[in-house]
Parts: sequence; structure tokens; C-alpha cells
Amino acid sequence: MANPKAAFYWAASCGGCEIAVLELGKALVDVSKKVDIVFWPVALDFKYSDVESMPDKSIDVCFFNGAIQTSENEHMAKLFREKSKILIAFGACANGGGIPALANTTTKEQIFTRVYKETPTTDNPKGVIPQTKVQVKEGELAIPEFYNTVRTLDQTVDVDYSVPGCPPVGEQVTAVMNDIVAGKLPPKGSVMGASDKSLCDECKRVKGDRKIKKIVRTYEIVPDTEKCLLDQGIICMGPATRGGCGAQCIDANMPCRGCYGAVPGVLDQGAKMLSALSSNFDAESEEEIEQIASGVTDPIGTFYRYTLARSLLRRTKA
Amino acid sequence: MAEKIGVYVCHCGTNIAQTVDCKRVVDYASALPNVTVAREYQYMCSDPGQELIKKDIKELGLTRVVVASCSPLMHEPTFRRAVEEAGLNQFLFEMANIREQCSWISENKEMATERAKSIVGAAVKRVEFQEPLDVKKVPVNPNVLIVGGGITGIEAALQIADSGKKVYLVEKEPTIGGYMARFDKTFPTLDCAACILTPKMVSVGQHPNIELLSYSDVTGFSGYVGNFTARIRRRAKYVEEEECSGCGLCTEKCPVSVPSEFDCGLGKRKAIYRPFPQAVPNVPVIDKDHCLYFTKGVCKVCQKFCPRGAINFEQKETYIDLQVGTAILATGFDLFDASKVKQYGYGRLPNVITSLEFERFSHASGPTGGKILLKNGQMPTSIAILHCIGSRDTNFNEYCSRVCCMYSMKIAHLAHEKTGARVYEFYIDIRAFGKGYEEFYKRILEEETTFIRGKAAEVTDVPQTPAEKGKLVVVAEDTLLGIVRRVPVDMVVLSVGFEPRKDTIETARIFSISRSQDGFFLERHPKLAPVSTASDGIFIAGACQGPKDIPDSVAQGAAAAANALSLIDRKEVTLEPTVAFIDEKSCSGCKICLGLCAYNAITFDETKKVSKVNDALCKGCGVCVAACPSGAIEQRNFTDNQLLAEVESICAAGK
Amino acid sequence: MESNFEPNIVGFLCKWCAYTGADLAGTSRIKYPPNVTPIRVMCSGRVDPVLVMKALSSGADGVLIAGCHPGDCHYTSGNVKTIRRFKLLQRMLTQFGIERDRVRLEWVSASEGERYAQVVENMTETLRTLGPLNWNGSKEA
Amino acid sequence: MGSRLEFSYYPGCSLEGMNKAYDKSARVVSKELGIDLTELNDWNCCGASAYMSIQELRAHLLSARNLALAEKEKKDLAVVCPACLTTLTKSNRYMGEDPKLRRTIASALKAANLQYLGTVKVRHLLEVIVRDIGEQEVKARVSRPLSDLKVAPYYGCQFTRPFGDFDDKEFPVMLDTLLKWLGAEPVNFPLKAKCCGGMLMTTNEPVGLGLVRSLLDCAAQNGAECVATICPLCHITLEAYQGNVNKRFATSYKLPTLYFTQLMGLAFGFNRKELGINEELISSKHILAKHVEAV
Repeated sequence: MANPKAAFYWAASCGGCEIAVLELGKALVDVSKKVDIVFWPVALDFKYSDVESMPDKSIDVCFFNGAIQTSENEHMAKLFREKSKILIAFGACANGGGIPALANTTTKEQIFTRVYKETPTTDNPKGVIPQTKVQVKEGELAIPEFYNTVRTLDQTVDVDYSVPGCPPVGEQVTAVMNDIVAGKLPPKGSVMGASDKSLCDECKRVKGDRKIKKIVRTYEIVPDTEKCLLDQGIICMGPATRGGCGAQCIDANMPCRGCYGAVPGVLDQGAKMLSALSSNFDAESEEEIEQIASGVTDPIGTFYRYTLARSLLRRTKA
Repeated sequence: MAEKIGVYVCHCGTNIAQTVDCKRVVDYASALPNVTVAREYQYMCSDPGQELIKKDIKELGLTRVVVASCSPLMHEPTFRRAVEEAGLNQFLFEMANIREQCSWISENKEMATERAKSIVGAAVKRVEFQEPLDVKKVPVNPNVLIVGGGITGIEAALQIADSGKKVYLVEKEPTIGGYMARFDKTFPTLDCAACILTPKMVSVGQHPNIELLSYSDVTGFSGYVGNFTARIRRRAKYVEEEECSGCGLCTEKCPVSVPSEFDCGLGKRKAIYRPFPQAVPNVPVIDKDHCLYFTKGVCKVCQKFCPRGAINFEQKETYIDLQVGTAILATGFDLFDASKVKQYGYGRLPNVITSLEFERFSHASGPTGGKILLKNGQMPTSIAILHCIGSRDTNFNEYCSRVCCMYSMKIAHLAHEKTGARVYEFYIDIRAFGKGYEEFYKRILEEETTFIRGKAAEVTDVPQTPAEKGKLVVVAEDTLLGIVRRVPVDMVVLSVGFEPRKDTIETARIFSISRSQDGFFLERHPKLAPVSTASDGIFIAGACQGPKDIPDSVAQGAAAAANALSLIDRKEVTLEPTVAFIDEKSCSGCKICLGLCAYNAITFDETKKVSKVNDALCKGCGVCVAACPSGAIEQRNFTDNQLLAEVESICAAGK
Repeated sequence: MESNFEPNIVGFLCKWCAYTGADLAGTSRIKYPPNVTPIRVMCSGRVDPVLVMKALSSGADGVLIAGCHPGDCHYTSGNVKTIRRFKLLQRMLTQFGIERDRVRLEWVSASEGERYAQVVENMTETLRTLGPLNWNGSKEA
Repeated sequence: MGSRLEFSYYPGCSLEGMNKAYDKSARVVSKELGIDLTELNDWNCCGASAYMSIQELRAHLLSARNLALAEKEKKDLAVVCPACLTTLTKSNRYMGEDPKLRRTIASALKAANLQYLGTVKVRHLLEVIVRDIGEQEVKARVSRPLSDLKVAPYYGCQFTRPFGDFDDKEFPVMLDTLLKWLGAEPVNFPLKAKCCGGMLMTTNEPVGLGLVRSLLDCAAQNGAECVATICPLCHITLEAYQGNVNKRFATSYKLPTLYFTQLMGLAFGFNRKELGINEELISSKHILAKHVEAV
């Protein structure tokens, strides 16, 4: 029997997910003996037309990372959906919008103004901003349209599985790939390569009395490495974040930022963390409570760093 | 398998149908997914209405039922019982309140109908997610805690004790008896308060089933109906109760005299004292703030003279825990502080006194031996009694204190009888509604008391005529004559009203019961459950629920006793199963929930590394559910899915 | 702004105080705008911020959370947790661009029927002026 | 609203006319106490007097305009006339409680490019001095105590009624307290919150004069050497009608009336001219000479 065909693609993302795959190293070589890679822009040169010319459902599995921020992202998502038997939302951006989705706190217009007009390094005396179509003497040039709101992959096309993480952790990726090669497929819609409990389950730190007197940011203190960061006033997203990463950030004495997304059954990761955190504010009066709450300087950026596109509200009011 | 839902829209006569187009609500419900049948009916709570539901459950195989009618506080138990009788678990029923919070609040039929649809839609969506739940039964501890030893608490205690059940009667003061012990005569029969009260007090003191804890208060109350634990603080009396024979020698010998609280400060008492001679228990207490030994380290005269060695200066305050199944609060009231109404000059003008001070003057064993005297020692020749002090007054309390009209007339009678003075009553309305009350009013009228219909505007010592010189002048608009009158008198009696006790807030908190807008304890239903509270097993009686006279207080004391006894005789009670539970498979052991439970119902299992909820301790508030970041905690009958279904349905209805 | 816009408000009312207070408003036949659809919870402390955000994202124009007055909570301090969550939630909703008046936390005791009616009237009136939230509609690019 | 001791000052109509000395002395003592009174720019009639009972909505509008102006200046409003206090407070409260009234007023204010969100508090200067400044600060400035000057503290009808939650409504004590701080002796004055008769003088003078007379009787019998006032109308009525009282009742009262701010100013060491004390109808010279050295 022929090896299964695999494709990798990155949409709106930093490329870290691709590097995470590359970094598998020897494990990747082992896997690659069992699969034929038909599309992988980070390592091999293919054109979109190569994919377009493939018969429908001829790719066995597509690992799609990145959020959907442009018409090109959307086009490729639809294309890979058509051509692939299994479409996997790979990494935090494809799953929750990731860092690119923080663009949802602003607008396309504001982004263009900042990027093409205001940044100190920009030299754009005519104030040109990208247009989808422009006439040059050779004819009409077109670039993809930039959307006002970033979406997740599954808000764009039907998705079979999710592999969370920014980026997904190596061992987990290897395990997922091996499972797929071996045909060990969970029910559609499952999250692969992650735990079903929150990160606290695998975090070794000692959890204390949960009385939060003041919110501190990581640069303000040197946290005790044995004690739960939340007990020290640092917002750690661990309680509201799916585990499976091995608590690597915690091991580096940094709080969890929530890249693995919500725990199964939870509708909105940010709102849940907000509730878990604030319920334990150590204050009774409105003023004191307000005082502690004011320590959360950027609630959206804190609670929805990786999942704004997936959240209930999804973006700020335009 | 899809659920089969039956929806029943009640007209409640015209209460709902007048403002809500029930037909449209039924049509709307019929079209909702999984609704097998939707009907409307005149009175769903009637037997035929309930039969309608039962028949449909049996014949159509309904698996869920929604009744759109009144508030669940009204008829939820009725319909739960009905569905249960038809073989469906009672928690597969949901009530949609389209009366109290829909038809009754609107005059706009269109909007009210739309709202009713929204409310019914939410209930239909919610009920799909409801699950059958088992109701747990727990035994009832037959011991009863009664807080407050006034006439109400005394009545309740005797009723329960006589039935053979154990009563713990907790009283803050050194003696039971309450306000009634301080009164002279009682209206309308004019029998002396002591004559009818003291035998009851003695019975309490001697009853084998009553454990009287005087000079004590309740500082904690936990548990649930049938199984409460009350923490009692027993203040130090510095007198050993078991040793003391009540001979009174200590009081006699004590060199310190201070104003007596019992006599409103008009008379004196000693530093070691009984509030009054018939006190129960007949044991004195030492007032630490005035005792020479405690203030200056010398004296101990009482100890020297005590023939039984009962004085113990080393006695300490102690705490005891009592196990009880029910509690009756009969904590009584405070009298309105007359000095708050500056225009009547109480505390500023001599000879302006309160009604309770009058009672003490008039009492044979009071500070004047029953004589009504002015500050200068003379008898008054004219007395004005001002009604509604602090009552029926938007500046203070809006409610009527219910007893002042009657006791004011009693005072008029006593004043007239004892001094021969001319007596004026300044009243707003005379409320003589009880048995024999109107007759008493007539009697007082015939005794030539002058009734002036008008609330006094002020009492002043600034004369306008020579006749007013040296007098207290009561200024009032006589609303029958339509003139302002100035009536010079020697003495003014302020008929002060009732107020919630100052510690009502604290008591309500300890017992987790609510207060009504006027600050008194809130009964479960003003008409149908006057001595019950929203907390099962906790009853209220007497003036702590609102101003009451002696007959009503006694009636309530007995009623609360009957309620408690009925609960005890049931032997077991059912607990609402709407508690929280933790899904071990989802719990990551993050401990976010641990410190949030007000009842310490959540514990951490160190071997499994998960949190656990103790069913018996959980009160079902749902605080932990909302906080759990893993969605591992759910509250039965208030699950996320149920509430989300309601939210979604309401939002969809608005479009 | 639509002139005859009627806001759709989701109300989370605690069973012991606010819901009973709302019932009392009805029993007393106090008239107020029927713009709130009540959801009964045992305690305002059960109101998960997720529920509030679900309501806003599903098309509600406002959310009212009403519970016992601080200190009077039937569950001792459930409403304190509500305040804690509400304060932080408000901060975040403001960042989302949702006007503060759209999500309100109010204390209504079982005896304050009149107050409940006033709260609803006031909130309805404010939301009529603010206009529809229409979150779904405003979301797409 | 800004710092507690910065206020928009609303003098009201009478302080520009017959009660100039009140205005003068209020500004002087406020400055001394560190209370920043900046006259509200472009203020208008408060809406008091008969207006409120005849054209209630319009009275509210007048009031609301003043409140809106104060809100624009981000300060609370300090007043000295109890009638202004009552009217402004009434509108402020009613707007807070009645959404319909608020809406109506909002649309009217909008026509004048104004809006009112309800953030302004209306306060009487006496209350600000007694409650915010307090005993220590006031006493610290007393350089010339009004040693044992017997004063009848007269509040009039509107200082606390119906809205004054800051003092007893029927028997206020705030002015008594302040007078004690100044070294004066407030006499027992049971009629301290009774009607001065001012509003009756034009319609039913005999009744009005009777009221003035009972006030004077009461003050004199309790040994008062002067009356301290806090209301412009009370002040004028008590002072200007003493002659008529004497004529009608064959009495011979010559009881000086002084604004509480004038008494404060004296105790603080200001001279008479700065406080407008030379402008009164019944001279206070003799009593001041007796009690306040070298004024």
C-alpha cells in the first residue's frame, strides 16, 4: 500500500509551528519514511497550482497552521479542505486565532494607518496603503484582501481535528503523526496531542490558599519556583488552559499564557480564567476589589492572548 | 431520543390572560422543537389543571413538562408533585413565571405577550437539559432552640416542652420576661402584667424539658434543616448558678448604686443585681463595669456575705455547641428612641417622658412605687399623650406600630385613675381592631379623656399666653376642627413605636434569614406562612417579625411551636438535591474552588489530587461552579447547559 | 438610532432576594417595562462571566445581575464573589467596547419590589438611549 | 467632582442686593479657611420663591441649568441661601429619581448646548465649614474669640427642611456648634428653625410681624445679645421689621442680626468693613465693643 500523503500549510502565523515540525529532527525522518509530503512551503518548493491540480481528497492529512486574516488564507483553507481527507487545525493560531487574532482589538484601518503611516521606520510620503487591485503599466496587479476580523480555521472550513499549542510540543506532534499513520483516529472534532485536564494537573508547584491580594507582573518580582504563581499574584492561565505541554513555561519560572486553549467543555477560556482569578481576590469592599482588579492592565491580552478569535465576543466593538 | 415536552399556559383567571395573549404563547410554544403538546387552561393549579398534565404524561408519553403560570415560589411544589404523581421525576418539570414578572407588571399586551413567549421559550429550552434527581432524606433532631425569652419565646418554649421535646431557651438579659415584665397593666382587660406573666416565667424556670441559658447569646448557627449546630456564648455572671439560692443578701450589701436599665434609668440598682424581684432565673449577675472589685480591685463584699460561696470573680465567658433540629427566633424589638424627634424635646424638656417610662412610674414596684410624678415631685394636673412617635412617619418608620393606640389609652386610663389629671390624646387615627379593643376605646372616651385628632407638631416651652407659662405646650393641627391648637400641660407622654432590634442585621446573618424593608425579619409568606422563613427549620415569632401586641405575640409563639413540632414529628426531612458536584475526570486539582465555599463543603483529596463536594454541607449556591476554570464543577438543576440554553433562547427571542 | 427600539435584557436573579423582590413588584402591581427576561439562579454568585458574555454575544442588549445586598447574602458571601467577578468583567467589557451601562450588578432585597422596578425601568431607559448592541451584526469585517 | 474644598459658588439673587454683606463676609471667611469659591459663571435664578409652586418644570429647568454649569466646571456647588439650597437640591434629587423628568430637562438643556449627568452635589457653606473644615481648623484661625457673646442661633425654615440629612431637620445644631468654636455662647433658642414670617410680609403683615415678635421675645428672654442668621430672607425680616414690631406691639427691641459669616470673620480678626458690618440697620457696635476688643 502506498504511503499516506501529507501536506503542511501556514496561514496567518509566525511560522513557529512549521519550525516546530522541522525541529522534530530524527523523529521527523522516521515519520517521513511512512508518509509522502506533497506540500510543505517551509521546506520544499511547491506552487498553489500544484495543489489546485490535485484530485479532491487526494491528500490524506493536511496540517494547517495559522489563523485566517486574508482572502489568501481563506482561499487556501478552502482549497486544502477540498483536497484533504483529514484537515487538522495545527497550533494556537489555527485553533483560537493566536497572536494574530489580537488584531481583533483594533480595526483594519487602524492597523494600516499604524503600519504604513505611523511607524518611525516607514517612509511613505504619499501615504500609500495596500489596495487589493492596482493598475500598473503592465496591467492590473492584485494582492489578497486583508480582513478586519481574524478567524479560526474552523470558523472558515470544516475541521477534523485540532492540535493545540504555540507551537505544539514536539513529543505530542510525533505522537499525533504516529497515530495518524497507524490509523488510530479519535472521533471527529477531537483535540489530539493534549491532555483533557487543565495544566494544573501536570504542574508540580505547591498550590496555596488562593488569596490574591495584588496582581503583579512578571518583571516586578522574582517568583518563588516552588509555589504556584497565582498564589504569588502572577496571572498564570494554567487553571483554565488545557494541559499536555509539560508545563514548560512554568518550569522556566514564567506563567502559562494559555496557548493550549480552553479545557474540554469550557465555552470561553478567558471568561473562565477571569472568573477563577477574580473569585479569589482577597477583598470584601468594592473599593478594595476595584483596586485589585485594576492590576489587570490588559484583560483581553491577558485572558485571550491565544483565543480571542475563538472567544464568545471574538473582537472589540468596531 | 428526542424529548417529548408538554407546555401548559395558565390564564390564572384574568390575572395572566388580561395582559398576555395566551393563545399566541401556546402557538409559539407548539412550534418549538420537541414540544409534543401545548395547551392553555383557566387555572393550571386547580385539580382539573393538574389532571391535564398527568393525563398527557400518561397518554402522550411526555418526558418533560413546562407550566407557564405564576412564580415558582407560589406553585412549583404543586406542579412538581403533579408530575411525580404521573410517574415523571419532579425535576423534569420547569416553571415559567409569566404572572409576577410579566403580566402583572405591564399594561402593554403586545410587549407582555412577547415577554411571555421569551420566558416560556427559555423554560422549554432549559427543561430539555434537566435531569432526574433523587431527593435525599435526613433525620430531624427533636431538640429546639428558642432565641429570646420574652412572652413569645416563653409561650413557644412551654408549648414544645410540654409535648416532651427538649428546648434550649437562650436569653440575652439576666432574666426572661422581656418587655412585658416591665409593664404595669395590659390592655384591654387591665389585668396586671406581672400577674399573668410571672407564673409562666416560673414554669419555664422549673420545666424539666427546658434548659434556660440566660445572659447568653447565639454567635453561630450552621448545618441544615433537622440538623443544626448552634454556638452559644454564655457571658460570665460571676455567680455560680447551681450554688446561688437567690436570697438577695449580696444585692443588699453591695455598696454601689447605678441607674437601673430595667427602670429606664429612673430608679437605682446595685452592681450585683437582679433586674427585678421575680427574675427567672433568680440569680443575680455582677455588672463588671461598675463593680468595685472589677474597677478598683477592692470590695468583694458580696463574696463575704454570700452564705453559699456562690460568688466567683474568676468565672469566664464560655462557649457551648448545641445540636438542634429547628430554631425559633423570638428576639423581640427595640423601642423607638424618642430623642431622635427633636421637636418633642425628649431629653431636653423635663417632664417629656416615654410610654415605657410611664409604665415604670405606674408600676407598683417601680421607682416611685406606682406614683405618677413630675420632676419637681408634684402630681401632674394635665397630661398629653402623643401617638405615633417614630411610627407612621416618613422621617422615621413608615409602618404603624400597632400597639401604641391601645397602650396610649391604657396610659390615659391609668393616668386619670392615679392622678385625676386632665388627659389629652393626640392621635392620627385610632386603631382599635382587636377583641375588646373598640369597647376599651369607648370606655376611655367615657372617662372624659380629650381626643384631639392631629399629630403633634411640637412640644415647646416657649409660651405665647400667660396660661402657657411654665407649662409644656403641645402644638397640633386639630384636623377635625381645622385649627391649630396649643394645649398647655404638665406632662407629655410620647407613645414610642417599635423598631427592629439593633442586632437584627447580625442575627439575620447568623441564621441566614432575610429582613423585610422595614428591617424586621421576613416571613416566608405574609398570610400563609407567617412564622416560617425562607430557611427551612427556622421560624420567627412575635415582634421580631413586626410590631405586635401581647395576644398576637403569644399566638405566634404557639404557632411557631406547632410548626417546629410538626417538623419534628415528621422525623425526617427532604433536602433539595440542587447541590454542586465535581467531575473527577475533569478536575485538575487547581484548588481555585477550595477557599470559595462559605460552608467548607469542598475538600481536597490528596491521593486523587481532586476536589470533592460534601453533599450534606453544600447549600447549593453555585459560587464554586461559576469559578471552576475547568468546568469540572456543576450544580444539579442549575447546570451550565441549562442556563446557557435559557440565555440562548432569550437572546434568540429578542430578534 | 431606532426610535422605538426596545432592548432585550437577560436578567440573572438570585432566588432569595432579587427574584423574590421582582415577584413582589408584580404582586404589588407596580408597572415597569417588561424588557427583562429573568433567569433564576440560587445565588448571584452562580453567575459565571461566561453566561454574561454568552448573552451579549448572542444578541442581548444588556445583562442585569441582581442579588442580595452585600452582607445580606443568603449564602453569607456569594454576592461578594459576584462583585469581584463583576469588577474585573466590567474592565474587560469596557476594553471590548461594551458600554458599562449594558451590564449591571444591582442589589435588590426580597422586600424591594419597588426598587427592582426602578432598576429595570432605569436600565431599560438607558439602553433605549444607547440603542441595540447587536453584537453578531457588528462582528464581521 | 474635584477636591472637596473647591466649589463653584452660587451667591443667588439676594446676595447681589440687600444681602451684599453676607456675600462679602462669606467670601472673606472662605478664603481664610482655604475654601476656594469661584463664582459660577453665568448663573441664573435658582427657581425658588413662588416659581416652584406655580411652574414646577420651569423652576427645575432654571435649577438644572445652574447644575449643568457647575458640572461643566467639574466642581460641587456651594450656596449660602437656604432657599437656593433647597431648590437646587430638589431638582438634583428629582432628576436622579425620575427618568422622565431627567429626559425632559436633558432635551431642554440640549437646546442650550448643555447637559447634566447628575454628578454635582449642592452644599450649604455652613455645612462645608462645620463638616469638612472642622473644629480644629476653625479654632486655629480664631484670633479674637467672641468671648461669651450670647447669640441666638437662627436657622430658619429651609436649612434642613426637607432635604438636609446633615443635621436634625427640626432642631438643627450645626450653627450652635460653630458659634461655640468661635468662643460665643449660643443661647437656648427653641424657635431656631421656626418661620421668620418673611414670605408673609407682603400678603399678611400682621401675622408676619407676630412671628418676628415671638422670635425676638424668645431670643431676648434667653439672654441673646444678637441673632446669628444663615438665611438672607430671615436676616432681612428680623432686622428690617423690628421697628414695625415695636410699633405694633409696643415693644422696644433693638436686637442686632449678624450673618454667621460675619461673626466668623470677627473672630478671625477681620475688620468690620471687610465684613460689611457697618451696613446693618440695627447697629451691633455696642455688643461688639463689649465682647470683641478693638474691632
